Amino acid sequence: MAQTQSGVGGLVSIPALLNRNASEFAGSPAYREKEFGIWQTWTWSQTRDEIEALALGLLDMGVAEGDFVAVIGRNRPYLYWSMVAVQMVGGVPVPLYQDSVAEEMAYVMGHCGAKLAVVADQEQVDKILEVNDQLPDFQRMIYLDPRGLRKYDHEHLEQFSKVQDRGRAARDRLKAELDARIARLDYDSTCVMLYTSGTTGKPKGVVLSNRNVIETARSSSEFDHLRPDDDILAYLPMAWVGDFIFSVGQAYWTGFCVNCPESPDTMMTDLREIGPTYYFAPPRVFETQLTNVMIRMEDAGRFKQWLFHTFMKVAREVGPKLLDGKPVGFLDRVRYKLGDLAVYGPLKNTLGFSRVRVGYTAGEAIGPDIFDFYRALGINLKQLYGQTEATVFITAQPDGQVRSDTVGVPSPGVELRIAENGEVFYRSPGVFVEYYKNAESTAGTKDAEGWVATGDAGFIEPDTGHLRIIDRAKDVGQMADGSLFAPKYVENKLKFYPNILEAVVFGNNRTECTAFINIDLTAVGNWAERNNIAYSSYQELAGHPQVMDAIQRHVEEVNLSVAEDEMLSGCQVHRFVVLHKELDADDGELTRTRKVRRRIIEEKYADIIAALYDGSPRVSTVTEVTYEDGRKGAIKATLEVRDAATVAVARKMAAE
Amino acid sequence: MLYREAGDFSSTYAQDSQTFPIRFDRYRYYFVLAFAFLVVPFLINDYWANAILLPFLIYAIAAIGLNILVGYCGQVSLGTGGFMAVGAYACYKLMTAFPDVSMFVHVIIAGLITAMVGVLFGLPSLRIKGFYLAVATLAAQFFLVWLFNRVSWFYNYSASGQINAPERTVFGIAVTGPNTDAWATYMFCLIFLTLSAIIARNLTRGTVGRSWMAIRDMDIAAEIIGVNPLKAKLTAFAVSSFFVGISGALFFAVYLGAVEVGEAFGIQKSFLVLFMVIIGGLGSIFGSFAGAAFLVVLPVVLKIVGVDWLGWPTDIVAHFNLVIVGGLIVMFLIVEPHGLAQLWRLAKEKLRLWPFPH
Amino acid sequence: MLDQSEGYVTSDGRKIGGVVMEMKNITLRFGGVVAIKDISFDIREGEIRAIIGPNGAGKSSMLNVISGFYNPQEGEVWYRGSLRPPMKPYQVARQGIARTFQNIALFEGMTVLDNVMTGRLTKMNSGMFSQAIWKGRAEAEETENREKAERIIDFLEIQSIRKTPVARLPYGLKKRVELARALVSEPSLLLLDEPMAGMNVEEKEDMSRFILDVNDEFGTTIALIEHDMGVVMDLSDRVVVMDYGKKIGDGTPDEVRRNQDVIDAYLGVAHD
Amino acid sequence: MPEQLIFAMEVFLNGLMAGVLYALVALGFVLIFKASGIFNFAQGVMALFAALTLVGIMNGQVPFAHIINATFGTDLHYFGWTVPGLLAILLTMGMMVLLAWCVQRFVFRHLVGQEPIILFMATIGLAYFLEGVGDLMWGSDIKTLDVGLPQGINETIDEVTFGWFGYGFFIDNLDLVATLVAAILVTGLVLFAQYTKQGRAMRAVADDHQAALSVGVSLNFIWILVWSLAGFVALVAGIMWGAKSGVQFSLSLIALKALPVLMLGGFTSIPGAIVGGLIIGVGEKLFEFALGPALGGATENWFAYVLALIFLVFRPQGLFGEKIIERV
Repeated sequence: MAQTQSGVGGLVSIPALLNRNASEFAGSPAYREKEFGIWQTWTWSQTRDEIEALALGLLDMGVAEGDFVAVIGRNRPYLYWSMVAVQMVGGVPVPLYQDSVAEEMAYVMGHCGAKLAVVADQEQVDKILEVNDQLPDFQRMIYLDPRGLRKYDHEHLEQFSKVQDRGRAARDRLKAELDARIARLDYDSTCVMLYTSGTTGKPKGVVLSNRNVIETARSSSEFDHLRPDDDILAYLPMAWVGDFIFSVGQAYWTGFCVNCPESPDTMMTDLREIGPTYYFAPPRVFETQLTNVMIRMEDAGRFKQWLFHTFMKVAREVGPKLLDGKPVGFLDRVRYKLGDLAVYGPLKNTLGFSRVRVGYTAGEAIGPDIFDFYRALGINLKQLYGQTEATVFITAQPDGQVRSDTVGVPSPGVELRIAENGEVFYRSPGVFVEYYKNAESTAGTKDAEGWVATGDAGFIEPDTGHLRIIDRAKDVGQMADGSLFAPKYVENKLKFYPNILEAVVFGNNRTECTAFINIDLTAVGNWAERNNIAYSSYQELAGHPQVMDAIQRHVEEVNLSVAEDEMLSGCQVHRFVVLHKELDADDGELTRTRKVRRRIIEEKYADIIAALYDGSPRVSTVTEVTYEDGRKGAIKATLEVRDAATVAVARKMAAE
Repeated sequence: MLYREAGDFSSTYAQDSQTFPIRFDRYRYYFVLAFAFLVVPFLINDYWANAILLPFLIYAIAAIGLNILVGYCGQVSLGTGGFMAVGAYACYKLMTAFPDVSMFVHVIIAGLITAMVGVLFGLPSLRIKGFYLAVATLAAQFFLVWLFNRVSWFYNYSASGQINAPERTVFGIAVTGPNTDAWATYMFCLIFLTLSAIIARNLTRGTVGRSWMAIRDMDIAAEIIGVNPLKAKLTAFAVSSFFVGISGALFFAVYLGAVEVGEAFGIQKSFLVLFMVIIGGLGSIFGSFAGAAFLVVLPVVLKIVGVDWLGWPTDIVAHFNLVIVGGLIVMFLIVEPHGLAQLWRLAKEKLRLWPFPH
Repeated sequence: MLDQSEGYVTSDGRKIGGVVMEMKNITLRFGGVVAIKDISFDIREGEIRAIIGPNGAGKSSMLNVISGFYNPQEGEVWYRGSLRPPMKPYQVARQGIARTFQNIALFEGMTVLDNVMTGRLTKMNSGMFSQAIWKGRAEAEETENREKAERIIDFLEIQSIRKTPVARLPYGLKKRVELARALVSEPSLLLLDEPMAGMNVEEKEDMSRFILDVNDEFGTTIALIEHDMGVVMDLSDRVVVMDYGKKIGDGTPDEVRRNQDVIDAYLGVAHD
Repeated sequence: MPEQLIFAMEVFLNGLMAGVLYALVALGFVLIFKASGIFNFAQGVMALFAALTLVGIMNGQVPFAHIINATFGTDLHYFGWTVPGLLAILLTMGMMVLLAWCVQRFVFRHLVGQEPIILFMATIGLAYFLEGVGDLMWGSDIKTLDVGLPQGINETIDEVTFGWFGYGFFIDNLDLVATLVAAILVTGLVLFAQYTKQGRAMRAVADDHQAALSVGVSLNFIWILVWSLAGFVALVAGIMWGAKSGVQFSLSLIALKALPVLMLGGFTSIPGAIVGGLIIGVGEKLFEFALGPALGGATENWFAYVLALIFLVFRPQGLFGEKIIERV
């Protein structure tokens, strides 16, 4: 196992890295936040002082080593500082999703027995006060934005700046103690605890050690040649491991600058202003952005349209080659240059991607067209495969070998193993310590030699060594004829069509596959407008014959491509319905991270599934829905069941 | 299209409120400056200087001045010609009274004197509004012209009633009088224009500027939120007249060399400058430049087309000039009341959004 | 009537201080027309004071008297313990009295930011020369002005329209910008002229929230006029009711609600 | 009776005469301003244009002769006929109506609802345009205009006054005629405004556009009407001044003189225009007579404006305008 026993040059903790940065990159920016109309900036040395002041303040408040401290709010420098300050005093930061409801918070904070919480504003304060009585260990709250909190009882409340003032005041008294605590941090002491939003059951607290974080940060930074002068935009939930690695791990290792947007709704303009050089976004973001681009281009004049489409064609053939450093003819280079002048350059500029050197997407499979579009523009967009338990990185795509259908080669220091049932196992310095207070599920995922089960099924392409993920292992099943059944794989192929928002494929232990389809209201609605098709409701639009036809075409195309892969050729969709309502997290049909909850859906829509298999042409059904305000209601609908053409293939038994 | 704004952000208010917050614009501005100061002087010849460059530079200063009054403070003035005359005669008296003082000083003092006169004639603006004021400023126009015409002290009792600029120098280089080099006069005016523009910009983007615009947009509300109308209007008149005075001084001393007040600074001059401001764009420094350039170049072009190509007699061309200018004014007021400056702004927006339409 | 000799405490426990401004027997005429007839009332430190009444009751005239736009023929205006001589509106503004207008009076030619910054002109005193070269005092002041303005912009949640010309804004936002312009001068007395006029329900709710927040955050004394009784009653600590230029009621919302004359004025014959 | 006083009286009378002409031009302003809120700076140029056209038609000039000759190398100048004065005047009137229509159709219809100051500037542009067109059509050389108005000293007055003071006043017949015409014109207009349908419509519009619209008055028509009237007034003024001092560019400057007249009289009052005109006429003549020599003469150039300016400072709404109450 390739594990250095101690970090390079005593850099065994985030605070240690902070110290190094404060001296090495003293003057260069560490954090920026758009506030009051400009990008407020903190250099590394200023950052050190701020964090130190806070840490001293925490000491003064009596935070003990090993205390858990919840951090709740949108991405703001102060909250990142809080996490590091907590580490300094030997505590464990526990970032939480800011949009999670009071009960969810109650569970998590109760589970880790948090004593303290650093929160953004009144909203969060209220949530915690609401569940305060369920939290015996909980003592105090520190808030950033005092607005509206003036009248609150401040016995258990303290303003962030006040805490820092306390710290500064108590410096002489407590500095020594602080240094001592920092010194006591070692490579195996806990760095952070992150709760995974499990698709089923209660969230689990993943404990990550300094080793996990720093080792991963080091290798991944080297892997992508990150530099101190890089810029990232921190806008993804702080509770998500990715944000922690990018905005804390890698940021502190390489010493680049973390930029926080003004507010979610100014995110796009802020992105444009900062123009990050290192950028991560889930496929959904790229997808919506591409859709917007297309919609906006629709309104452009004829000339611009022509310009856009011609040069995008050029880009799609030439762009990726150039990125991968493949040989490109002189003429093509010239055409691409022109395109860059007329379209790509300006486009990247308006999207805020002009400076992106390394871009990543992960979490879901991304549509080839979407993926290629961005690469065609000359944006070095790549895929990686990871999970919280691995401190993100399991595999990633090296520059020059980027494809939309694989997730790349094992990251430095990572070993892979594919089990008989196709499940992917890995072992690396990034492997988490344990699930907090949950020994048996720890044992369940991590075996004695440190191999961790990803829960995903996949295979390694023999020729390239790239890993390809098919589906979640527990969802991979067998068709009646024993051939491999990988719903997610098919669903993703379906979802790559802008018209299709969600898809659920059935067929486990059945003779053939069938599917539920959710149309994408933005895309389809827009299409309807342009072909002036009137519709009064989502339901009506979804049921519209022309829409059905379009969807059917998509399904059949997918069948074709599925058929090509003999391992999965059994998964072609024979019959499908377009659902009359969007699958929704509020109805429990999706997880908060928009993953499909098969079991629940199978129960809820049993009648429709039945209809899919008994060959009836249409099915009437009543579905319970939850409205914005939490009220429940029911919608009736009669859905048309369509048959889709499939490709007959010589069936071999799958899974060798 | 040419813009690359990703990563072009401001982290201080100073950066954010600068004249050209966008990097690309800033560089273009530096380039123009460099070109005007370092390249043009070596290419310039007498024709270009006298036909286009000098009038452009000088009128631009006047336009900036008038724009501050009309475009920023909303006080219409038809007295520009008269104030230019003040500048000219003040300069003349100074030149003749203190031969060996630098020309810079003379011009600036001339400007200051004009500023005072401006304030004097600005006083009524406190009671009179809109075109009542516009007409009232005609009083300044006619009275001043009459004054310089009749009171011979102003033209040093010369028989002709004209004033002639004697040779005066800056750092030993002649900028006025019969034998000057094109580049010298050009540079002399260019420096004044650049400074004027910068000063005007600083004033209009700051406190005074805001009080002016407040008065322009809604004088009553402005007064109620604490703008002192007296101060706002008079400062506007002062600053405006200061620039106009300078341009008058240059117009006489550097450009014409000899002046008969009625012809050089008559009511027509007032209108000309006003038109520059309207066509260029009310409430925009850039507009002042554009307007001046336009109305300076137009006649030259017409002359080339009309006289040199079509071989028409000059007076017809002159009449055409009237028709076109008049027509343009009306057209601009109808189509684009904010003038060339606005067109420019729109073009820029398009480029920044490229390839998107909006 | 609760004792008001030395301030009082409101229902939600805010402490109201001594008299900020007192109107003594104000009478205002336009030619023959009598707009305000012999009205007296006071406004106290930190309270939200409302002047209500049917249209044409003389509310606006009263506000204009307070803001010094009209000078009453009879009566005295006492501000912070001293008799206020007739003065120009801008002088009144410099005394720390800011206001908004019933039919929005923003500077249409400027951006939101400029409008707001204009609100602080009373605080500016750098010299022309300094401004001309954009150095020294002027520059410092400008930055300070901007900082203050940005705080208010942030407070009223109008960051996203910071650089938009006000002409392009919808009605509701304009009202908010106007409030910002008034607030940025850190007034010790804030006058609101029909702040909810022409707003839909949730706009009204927002505005009410902001008014309360302002009073809470900055402890600003607020006097507002409004003909929509409902809103006022929830918002204000004390209410003056006017009708036909006369004062027909003064006291807490409840007291006023119970006042017979007031009920008549509102239920009785409409004046408009 | 002292000589100075007698001279003064003569000056006074001449002043009145001159004033009448100012008033005449001012009238044109008032008409348009009342009905459309437009301050028509081009009024003077319209007078010039009218006069030019009149002369042109009478002498049978070829319009745009210069350009035609310049471009085609031809040498036309006159059709070779002359048109009798009255007919010519009618034709010119037609021309002015056409002009009125054009102005309304191509300029002000597109500027409806703009601020007065914008409209004002538009008329300045219009003035330039017209002046240019006029010159292009008829040439810019000074022309003499003679529609058969009596000219020269009026003997009767001369003798009578001589009889009284032993000094004969010099009063030009033309001025007398002008006064007469002006008087007729004013009464005519007043009657028109009072007793004709269009006249009443016109006043309705002047009072309140919306109201007028609501009762079915066509603004467009009214505006063309007033512009035509203004054109007519301009024509008359043009004839008078033309006959007096030849048709030339300076004619358009008397328009400027009319401005201070309006400042005094107020922009909306016809009697105001008349009174203002007389005050200015008399005032500047007397002032020149009294102080001119001391100040170096030619004080007429500015007296009117300065007078108006000073006057305005004390009474911004003019003699007859009513007080403005400012509201928030």
